[in-house]
Amino acid sequence: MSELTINQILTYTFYGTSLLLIMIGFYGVLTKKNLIKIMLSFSIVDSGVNLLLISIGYINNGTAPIFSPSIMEKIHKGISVQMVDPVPQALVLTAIVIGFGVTAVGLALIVRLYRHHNTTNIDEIKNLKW
Amino acid sequence: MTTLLTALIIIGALILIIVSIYVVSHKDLLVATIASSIISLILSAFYFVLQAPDVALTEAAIGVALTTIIFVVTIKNTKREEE
Amino acid sequence: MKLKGVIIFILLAYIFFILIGGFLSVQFGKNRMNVAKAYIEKTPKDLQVANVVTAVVVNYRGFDTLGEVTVLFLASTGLASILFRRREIHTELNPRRRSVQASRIVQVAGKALFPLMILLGGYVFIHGHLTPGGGFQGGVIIATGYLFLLIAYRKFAVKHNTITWIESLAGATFAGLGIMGLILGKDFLENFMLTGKLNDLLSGGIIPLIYIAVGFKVAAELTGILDTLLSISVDVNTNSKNNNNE
Amino acid sequence: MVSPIYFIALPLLTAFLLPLFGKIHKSLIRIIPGLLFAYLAVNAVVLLMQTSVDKPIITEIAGWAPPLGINLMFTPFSGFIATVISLLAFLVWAYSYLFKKVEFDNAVKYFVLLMLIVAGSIGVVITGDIFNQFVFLEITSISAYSLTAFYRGRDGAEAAFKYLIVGSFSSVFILLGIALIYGHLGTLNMADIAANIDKIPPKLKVLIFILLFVGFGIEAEMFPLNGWAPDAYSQAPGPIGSVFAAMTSKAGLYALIRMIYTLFDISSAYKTLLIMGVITLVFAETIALRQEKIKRMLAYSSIGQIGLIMIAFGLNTQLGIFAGLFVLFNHAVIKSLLFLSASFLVYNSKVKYISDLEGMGKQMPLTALLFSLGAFAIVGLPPFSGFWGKLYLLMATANKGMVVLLALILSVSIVEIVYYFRVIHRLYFREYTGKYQVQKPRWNAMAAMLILGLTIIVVGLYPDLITSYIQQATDALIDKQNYIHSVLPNLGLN
Repeated sequence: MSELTINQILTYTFYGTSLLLIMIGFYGVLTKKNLIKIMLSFSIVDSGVNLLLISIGYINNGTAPIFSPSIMEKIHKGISVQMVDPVPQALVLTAIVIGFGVTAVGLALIVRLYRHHNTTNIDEIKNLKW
Repeated sequence: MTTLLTALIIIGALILIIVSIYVVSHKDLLVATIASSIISLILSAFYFVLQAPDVALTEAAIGVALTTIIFVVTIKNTKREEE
Repeated sequence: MKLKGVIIFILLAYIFFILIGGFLSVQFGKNRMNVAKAYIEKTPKDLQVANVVTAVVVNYRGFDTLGEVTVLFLASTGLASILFRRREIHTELNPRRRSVQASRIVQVAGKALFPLMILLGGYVFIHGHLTPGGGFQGGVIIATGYLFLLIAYRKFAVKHNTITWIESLAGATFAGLGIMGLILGKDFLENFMLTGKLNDLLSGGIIPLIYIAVGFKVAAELTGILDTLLSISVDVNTNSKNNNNE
Repeated sequence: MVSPIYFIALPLLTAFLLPLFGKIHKSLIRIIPGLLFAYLAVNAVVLLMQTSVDKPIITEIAGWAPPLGINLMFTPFSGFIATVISLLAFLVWAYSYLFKKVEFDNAVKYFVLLMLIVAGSIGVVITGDIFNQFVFLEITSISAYSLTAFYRGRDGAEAAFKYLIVGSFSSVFILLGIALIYGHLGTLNMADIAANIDKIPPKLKVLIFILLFVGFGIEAEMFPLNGWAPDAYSQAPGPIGSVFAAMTSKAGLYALIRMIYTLFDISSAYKTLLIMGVITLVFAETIALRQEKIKRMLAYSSIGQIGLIMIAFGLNTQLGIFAGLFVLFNHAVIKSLLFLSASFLVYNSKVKYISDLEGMGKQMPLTALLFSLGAFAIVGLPPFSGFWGKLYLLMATANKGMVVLLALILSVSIVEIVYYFRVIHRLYFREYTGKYQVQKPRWNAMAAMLILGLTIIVVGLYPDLITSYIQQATDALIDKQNYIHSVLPNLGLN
């Protein structure tokens, strides 16, 4: 297969998969009644967003953005080295940690709600009006 | 990327989508949680292919291990079945 | 209820097609680096850091990382404030945890793996500026090591005093190194030390120092979160009785 | 020793070290945050006096010039909002200094969360980098979740969980928008984005705009994305209600306004903001009329005020922005006073119905007086500061020739008068039932409320005290080119 078609396929695979993950997650969040299931769905959404960001940063035939000794050797020999975009990777590192923080707080809230109402079903926890 | 790698990526993507649908639809929360750690595992491989080893390491450590553990602990303290 | 699911499905499919139309305009695999090009050029020259991602995370966008560490700190503080009311509960051992004994295999494996995990974690965050990985990854690995002990030995309890000290001091080191730059007449978080030589362990100025502080903080924070979560039952049971007031 | 960086660096440093200070002496936990907030307030006021429209204060971080490094922007506009936030933060601290309901160990967490929510809100306002803004928005929201669930005796966990779900949606939308922007422009600096926004195809620009508008709109409590707000306001500890009204919603609003005025140049964006503002206003005020619980009523009234601010900024005229900033200032000050005094009026009632404060006017004369002062001010009666905000807003709508809108704002004001006066009627003209014990505010809480009340009266009598700052802020927001050029002075060269 030529380079161009492969690129086309990869475009659809990566963008399509990550957006599908986001939509599947959203579907779970909006239709599921179980609180833990809702948090699980959100973690799928987060994964989708992260994959999307990383795919945006990829550059064809790029190497990881690390000037390791072997790469420095290549540079000294005059071979040009193309590195992938490091910024989305830094952003995703931040996003993963933030996602973990939110998940932890959400799960703690679920435990407290369960002790209070003895259920994890969102329909049975309705002391407050929406 | 080579043709072989592309084929592997497509297979991985398919598994990813199937597993995520399974996670959203399965009634047993513990099983769903374990399945969701598979998502992180495949994603971590994807990050490696996309030349992001730092992110791959983070996803493997946080997504596969820690997130799964806090979910399991929460399920242990609440109900396992979704009704 | 079925109807609601169908409507949501159609709505999400619509959003999906709009979004994928938007993202297809961002060509996959094309080199369109703008700011990033400067990062890749400057990092080995000006900062002597081999891992560009580390340079971006700790230096160029170090402010984000300070925020990120704060998010973890918030998560552990928030978790404790959501789950606990009184302080004594921390030290009290959870009866449910005590009653179940882990098998001998888990105990031996835990004991054997724990030092290895600590070593691995330490290695990862000390070499954060040279190899993939860094403070976050190393911190998570160390926290996982503690998790083994927490699971294997029911009587094992993390000393909360120690955790508080580590997380406070490590966080203060991060912010303090930043303010140090201001005191020395430079910018916040600007490097004020010798940068050394590329690919040496002692290179990159304050970047490895900050990443080590991040590593300690993340490890302490996550261990605290895990310990809090693993010992919930006591507190919430005693408190839930007088909670139903409405 | 003043710099915008201290708004972020010092609260974070103090928050990290606060548990250790507690080990030295317990009272340090309450005193040190106060010192910090006092310093932040001084810092903000001094900086606001230094900054001017043509020379905003720009702080580079880590020694890299803006498109490379993150920068902080203290313009008269962002500075004005940051100053309002930091002054109110000090008052909120003073109010909760001797908080009886918070014991020692919880006091550490309470003050840590308070410091971080303040630092996060100010961070959203003064940062010049869009991803950094997202990080600060997350800091603000995570502390808000924890603070909402702070009391265990209430349904705080439920409110916090709703807030968390909605907040997670907002962060996903913002991240998707940022991903699209980065994919096209390769930069995250706001000035850089604003300068190059035309490189994005128009259709895509609209998509990014919608994503960010929804994301920030959730944080700004825009209808219909504000279902979480009344629950969070009513379940959080008393002073946190005023934190939500005066700080977190302002941070979301700022992000929305900065995006519309600086990042994008879509002409229909202003109209969208205007229409959403009208819907938010009408919806919130009608629902407020039907509320039976005092804090929910105040929360809906707060959302209505945010609708007013959105209308003012949606007019896209100089007078409109001026009016919007005046209303924003009023809303922050007056709503804080209302929340703080109301939480003492219904202190011992669990459910906090409006009927629970019957006859409290005679039991707690000063607190009730302050509450009525706030109520008079917020509906826009003449001698108070609320009057000027509404007057400027009406002038701005009249200037644009929108007579229908003018009539609408006037009639909504009447609705406001109805439900606030209903409360005041109960306060003064009903007999005290004795069902709930009276909880007199301590001196520190009283002082905080008196300062707020005094501000309302003084600004009402001498509005010129703040109009020059608001005028500068207005000019700074309109002058987009100046914003870009002061961040990126070499833009023309490459």
